Amino acid sequence: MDKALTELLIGVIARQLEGCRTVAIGASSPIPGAAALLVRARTGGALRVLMLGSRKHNAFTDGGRELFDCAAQGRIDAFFLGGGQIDGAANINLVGIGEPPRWQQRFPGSFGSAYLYFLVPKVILFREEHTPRVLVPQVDFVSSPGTSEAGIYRPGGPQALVTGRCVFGFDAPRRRFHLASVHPGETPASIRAQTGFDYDAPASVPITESLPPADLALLRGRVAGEIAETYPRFAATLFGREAA
Amino acid sequence: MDKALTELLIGVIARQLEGCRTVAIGASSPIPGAAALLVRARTGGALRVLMLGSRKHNAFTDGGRELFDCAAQGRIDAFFLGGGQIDGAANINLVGIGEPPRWQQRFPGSFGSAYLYFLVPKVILFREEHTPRVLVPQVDFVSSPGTSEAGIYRPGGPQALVTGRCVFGFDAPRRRFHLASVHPGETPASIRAQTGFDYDAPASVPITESLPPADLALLRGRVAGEIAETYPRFAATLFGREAA
Amino acid sequence: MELLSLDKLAARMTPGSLIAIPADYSGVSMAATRALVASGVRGLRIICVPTSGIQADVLIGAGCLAELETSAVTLGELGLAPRFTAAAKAGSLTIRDTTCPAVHAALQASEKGIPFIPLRGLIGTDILRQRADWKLAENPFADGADPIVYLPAIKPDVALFHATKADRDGNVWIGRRRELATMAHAAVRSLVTVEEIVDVSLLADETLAAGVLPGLYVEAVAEAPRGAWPLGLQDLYPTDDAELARYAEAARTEAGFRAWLDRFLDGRSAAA
Amino acid sequence: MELLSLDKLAARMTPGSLIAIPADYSGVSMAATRALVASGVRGLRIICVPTSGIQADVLIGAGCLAELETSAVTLGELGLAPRFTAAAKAGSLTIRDTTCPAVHAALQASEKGIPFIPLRGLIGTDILRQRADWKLAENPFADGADPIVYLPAIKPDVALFHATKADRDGNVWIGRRRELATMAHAAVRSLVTVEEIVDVSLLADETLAAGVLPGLYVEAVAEAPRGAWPLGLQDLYPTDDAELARYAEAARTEAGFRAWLDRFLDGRSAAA
Repeated sequence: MDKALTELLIGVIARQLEGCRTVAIGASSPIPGAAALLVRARTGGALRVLMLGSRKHNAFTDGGRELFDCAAQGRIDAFFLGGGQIDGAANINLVGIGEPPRWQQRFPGSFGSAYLYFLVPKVILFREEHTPRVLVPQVDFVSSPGTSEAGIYRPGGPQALVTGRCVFGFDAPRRRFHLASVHPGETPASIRAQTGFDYDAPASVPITESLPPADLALLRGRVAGEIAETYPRFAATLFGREAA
Repeated sequence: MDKALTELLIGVIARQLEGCRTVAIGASSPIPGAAALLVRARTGGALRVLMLGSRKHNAFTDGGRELFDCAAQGRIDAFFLGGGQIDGAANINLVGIGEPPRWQQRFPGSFGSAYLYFLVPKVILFREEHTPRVLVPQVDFVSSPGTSEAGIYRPGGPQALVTGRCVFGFDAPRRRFHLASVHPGETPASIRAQTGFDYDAPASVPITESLPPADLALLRGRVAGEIAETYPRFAATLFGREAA
Repeated sequence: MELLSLDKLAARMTPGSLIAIPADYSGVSMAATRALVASGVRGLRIICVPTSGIQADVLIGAGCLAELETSAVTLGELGLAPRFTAAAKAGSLTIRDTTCPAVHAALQASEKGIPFIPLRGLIGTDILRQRADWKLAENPFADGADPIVYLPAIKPDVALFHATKADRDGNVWIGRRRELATMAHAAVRSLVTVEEIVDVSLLADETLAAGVLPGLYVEAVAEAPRGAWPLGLQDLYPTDDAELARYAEAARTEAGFRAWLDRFLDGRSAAA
Repeated sequence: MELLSLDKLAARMTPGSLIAIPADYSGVSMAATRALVASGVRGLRIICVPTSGIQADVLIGAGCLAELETSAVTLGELGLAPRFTAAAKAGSLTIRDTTCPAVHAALQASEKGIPFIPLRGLIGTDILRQRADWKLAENPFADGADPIVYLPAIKPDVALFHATKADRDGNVWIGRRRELATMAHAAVRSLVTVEEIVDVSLLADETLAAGVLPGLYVEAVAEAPRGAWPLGLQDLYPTDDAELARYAEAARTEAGFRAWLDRFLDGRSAAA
């Protein structure tokens, strides 16, 4: 794990969560989890964090359906999705390549993506691997579409795509990403080379901002201890911290 | 409360529950409750009793819907319904007489009758008052119909109507009651005079059998103590018993 | 979560608000009922989950309600609910009759964010006949004809109930009374009165957590010791049968009801 | 409730049985999984509620399954589930892809005895395209066009899971893991393994009762200490990460899987 990059990504995601009241974090999502806990710490608890797998930050008591019901009730402002493939229209593929019954390549499955992508207002796509293999012109299987036709009930959708190289914003009416910032060490050209789909790019693309020193201190201090409860190995590797 | 009659009714209802595996008892139903607990005691627990309002005999943990869901799952063999009016086709009225918004007479409401009557295989109608006012030719408002047309999903329906004067069986294909037995002190003629609907009656109508002495002892002993947990006043009045 | 006085909590319910209230056995906020009556609010709409007793009867008698949807209103062994019965005869209240599982199912539809839910039973009842908002449809998965009723979701503005305790995060212990969770999930916001506010998190212990409604759903809590009285609350205190009997007797007349209500507004028993 | 040996409990699942199993975090009966594999049963159908990990992977690798419906099979941080992935490429197993809330909703439909339930989302996904059993319909309560998907109820023959304790009446403590209750309500019968059988009723205490699945739904229980191993169970024991890593490595090949399975059938770790 690249510590600087990981902290950068946590900072990027934290910024995406600004203004949210409630964010839900799925399983196996330490970076979004850390980002959410950072915003929570920074706002004095104004952001409510519902983190699956956590004991301390999981308020759910109605079983596995509650996250989904909660999203349908409009109580979840932000959620994170990934994808074995992500295309330029923000379609995501978590299922596989090829067709059943003989998949060429098989991913774990859709999880709740075919639902939450429609219902959570700010879905942040997060996939650290940024290669033409992952960011493809068109996904082979649509686990969930980036946009829907008019008349389809869809209060939710993609807000941004965060990768290990850059941040894309999403322009829903145009069904296209635009390059919002490149991480230190990358350039607009290097992003273009590693991205399989077409996207818009302004003439001048800013460098992704790092966390301000105060936030970084908060992350490495209090938040590192909090995230260790759910992701002990992540916290130990990144911050050398045990659960607070 | 007429102690002899109450014990007789408990005995009648207990016989109706023979062969059942699970019976549910709604609120404010001490006589069906006592009958169910009697059968449970007599069968060494082979009858499962789900008694609303009880702590000891209420296994539900999924809130108010569980009784209804359980019935829909086919797990409840028998249930009891009453009615402000009951007619000769076993239609029941728990809502009122007249039409809204100005009811001539208003009863509490349908409770779960518009559902459970369709889904529980053996519904035993129980109304102690047996007068032409209650047992009418046709109910003014159908809270729930006694039978349904072919093609309507209806695994359940009425098995019998037990009153303070007699027991009627129900003949679903003919949509009619038949007089099964008259309680001591009544005659086929006295029943006919007090019943507002038409029904079949055999040439010879037996007298309703009382509980055998062993069952009566069980009722006055162990079951009296058990029913007192949920219906203390009933148990005190009838058996002079406090909760076991 | 906001910690409010009873009056401020009651003030969150305004004319037109659709308020879900639980059945007598489930945690009825008579304390909030008193505050509502005292506030003089009119035009509330009530959905009983799935029945009510003295709570609905008092709100009807006090003139707070424009509309009531219920499977029943009854004082149980004490007989008919007098103010409900009088209003039903006078036509002074819009009463929408329903049936218990239909209330539960329609709240679950809101809980799941679906526009409707199918339900068995109901066909051939006059309840269905009177419900223009319910639809008789065909089961689209059946081979042949299989009529079934579709119920639109019920989305209360407020779930209002009383519980034993809440913590500082608004987590409320409801135990086995899971219809309170369904009500709260379905409603836009929950207003809860409790016997006491505790300082430790109710989610800290897994045994306790299993019976908790998360604060996520709870907008405000008011402390109200013996807040279900004259009804009972779980294992804490039983129903005050004598007071209920006094109510049943008094409320048979408008004047008797007013006299009982005056005492109730003072927090006093009619026997005092 | 019957108290059975693990073998006898496993014998209740026969070719064609549709078995609901919970996700890794919820109480997975690896003890019953071992007994199923040992029994040599074939042709089982599995519905994952809503995902699975090593349990489904082992059952697939051992050849017990004819069909699998799931939202995902994964070893989490350890990566792809190797036997699932191999079977998906070989086409040796019927895999029906679904999505988490669709599993929960379709089980709730069975729980409520309704033939289907509508659900939002799904439209425009290839998951929907591949599900001939799901119907794209119109919301009958909308003013204009409002397409929505109808999911048929899922009625498992068996709900199979592991929990901390059961009592002599078959009441099982599940705590916050209420998807286990939904599974059990939806299924014809529940087969449960537990760490221990206790002699006092789990319904006797209201605090405990709030987290109980009533024995009403439970056909049989088998005692199986550490029955979730190598997965963890609630607060009792954590997941054995090292053993899972050994599995993830071994199961990359058919031979490696067989070697791991032999040890597992003996109740031994692959490290032993």
